[in-house]
Amino acid sequence: MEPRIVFRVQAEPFDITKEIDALAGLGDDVGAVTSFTGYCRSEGGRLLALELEHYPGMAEEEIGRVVQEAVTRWPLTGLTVIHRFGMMRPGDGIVLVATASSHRLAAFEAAEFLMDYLKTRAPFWKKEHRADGSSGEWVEAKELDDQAASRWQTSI
Amino acid sequence: MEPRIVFRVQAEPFDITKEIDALAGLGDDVGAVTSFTGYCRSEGGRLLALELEHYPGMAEEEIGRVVQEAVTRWPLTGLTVIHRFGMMRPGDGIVLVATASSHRLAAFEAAEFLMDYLKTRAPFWKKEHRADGSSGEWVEAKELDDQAASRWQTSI
Amino acid sequence: MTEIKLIYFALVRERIGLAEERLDVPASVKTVAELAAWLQLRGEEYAYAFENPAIVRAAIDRKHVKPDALIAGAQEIAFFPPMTGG
Amino acid sequence: MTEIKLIYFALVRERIGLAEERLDVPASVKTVAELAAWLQLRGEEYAYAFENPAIVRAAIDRKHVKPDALIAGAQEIAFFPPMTGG
Repeated sequence: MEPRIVFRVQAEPFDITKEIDALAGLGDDVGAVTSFTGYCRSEGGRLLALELEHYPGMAEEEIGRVVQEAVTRWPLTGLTVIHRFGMMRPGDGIVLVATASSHRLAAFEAAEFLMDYLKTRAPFWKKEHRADGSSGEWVEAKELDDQAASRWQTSI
Repeated sequence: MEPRIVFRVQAEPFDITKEIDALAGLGDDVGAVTSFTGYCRSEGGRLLALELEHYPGMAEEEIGRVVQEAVTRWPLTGLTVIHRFGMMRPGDGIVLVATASSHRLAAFEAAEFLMDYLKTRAPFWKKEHRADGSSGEWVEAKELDDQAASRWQTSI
Repeated sequence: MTEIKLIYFALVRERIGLAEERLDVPASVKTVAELAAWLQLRGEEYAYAFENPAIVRAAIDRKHVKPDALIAGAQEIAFFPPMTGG
Repeated sequence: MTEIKLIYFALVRERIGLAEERLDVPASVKTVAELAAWLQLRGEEYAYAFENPAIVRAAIDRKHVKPDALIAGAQEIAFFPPMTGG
């Protein structure tokens, strides 16, 4: 059976429960569902908000490519990726990745792979809005993220 | 700040949303929350139910040891483990592990570690109740699970 | 002789036909493996439960132990198959 | 000369002061790296946006490319800093 694939780029908040339930409800042979939610942080009160800019069109296409790679590599029953753009306050969910599989290791690995690749390949950029009112800096890419992504050998 | 640690062994179903929300609400510096839910499968219609037997007392203590090891090894803001016992129907959640951290890799790794160790160390045993009415067999431990657990070097 | 509380789970419990019992264990029985061997002599059901030592695990006072663990001072010793939770 | 649609994001967009533009690019400009070098000559704001080539990435027709990628046939070329989504 073909895996159920859902991926969206949106301004609206997402509902984690709804997405997990949709995956868990895919049939009696879903043994494992993982979810990962990335939240906006205040960085110890330093930030009022993070503004997410994205490349419309490419963001969807690139996430689509990463998602296809994931279902090719792991035996997944279903997979959901939602990435938001716009203004995020501390505590707001920015990105959601959820996976369903008969196998726990496949569900975990696919979710980690998706997050590593979203971080380094999906065309989104975060700008800080600081609590002290100073003009925001763009968040710098972390070398750690590149290292995390390089764990997976891919052609994409 | 000390991480918020919750672990329970119970017959009652758990509410994934409630547990994720509790972790996400731990403060503005939670950057990542992961969840893993293990479900009862029908094995392609072969099973009516799985009955989970456990060692009361030791189950809680052993999960407590694994949880302590996790918070020692990873910078977690919070962590929740719920393992059920009793009769499970296909689609029922059996185990829930959720982790919160500032760091995505810590959240993922801790959740995987917890699941690997619960599988091989928590005193629970699954008995099959088959759709054909035949007397159930005990589920056999998988060598794959031992291999997964052996990825982590621990003294517990 | 020392009285020890023994607890059995899952397939081990089913084969022995008991969930728990208190037994006087001779002082010559020093390790978990020796205790299992001694139990096997108690009857067919015990012999069956312990026939494949590779699939019997043990805990002393609610902690996992290896077959060579000493049982001296134990309050409660449990025997069970490899765990299949999670 | 070929007309190409150029799109800029995040810090690159802010430094150039434009979200997108259409430019006639000379035929001698063959790769993404050459295009970036050519853009740098257009003025201070471009020179500033591309001053550190290590932090400028590119996509041709919505696919990531390396600096040595050929731009022939491209409809849309984007320049942006390393991604920080997720």
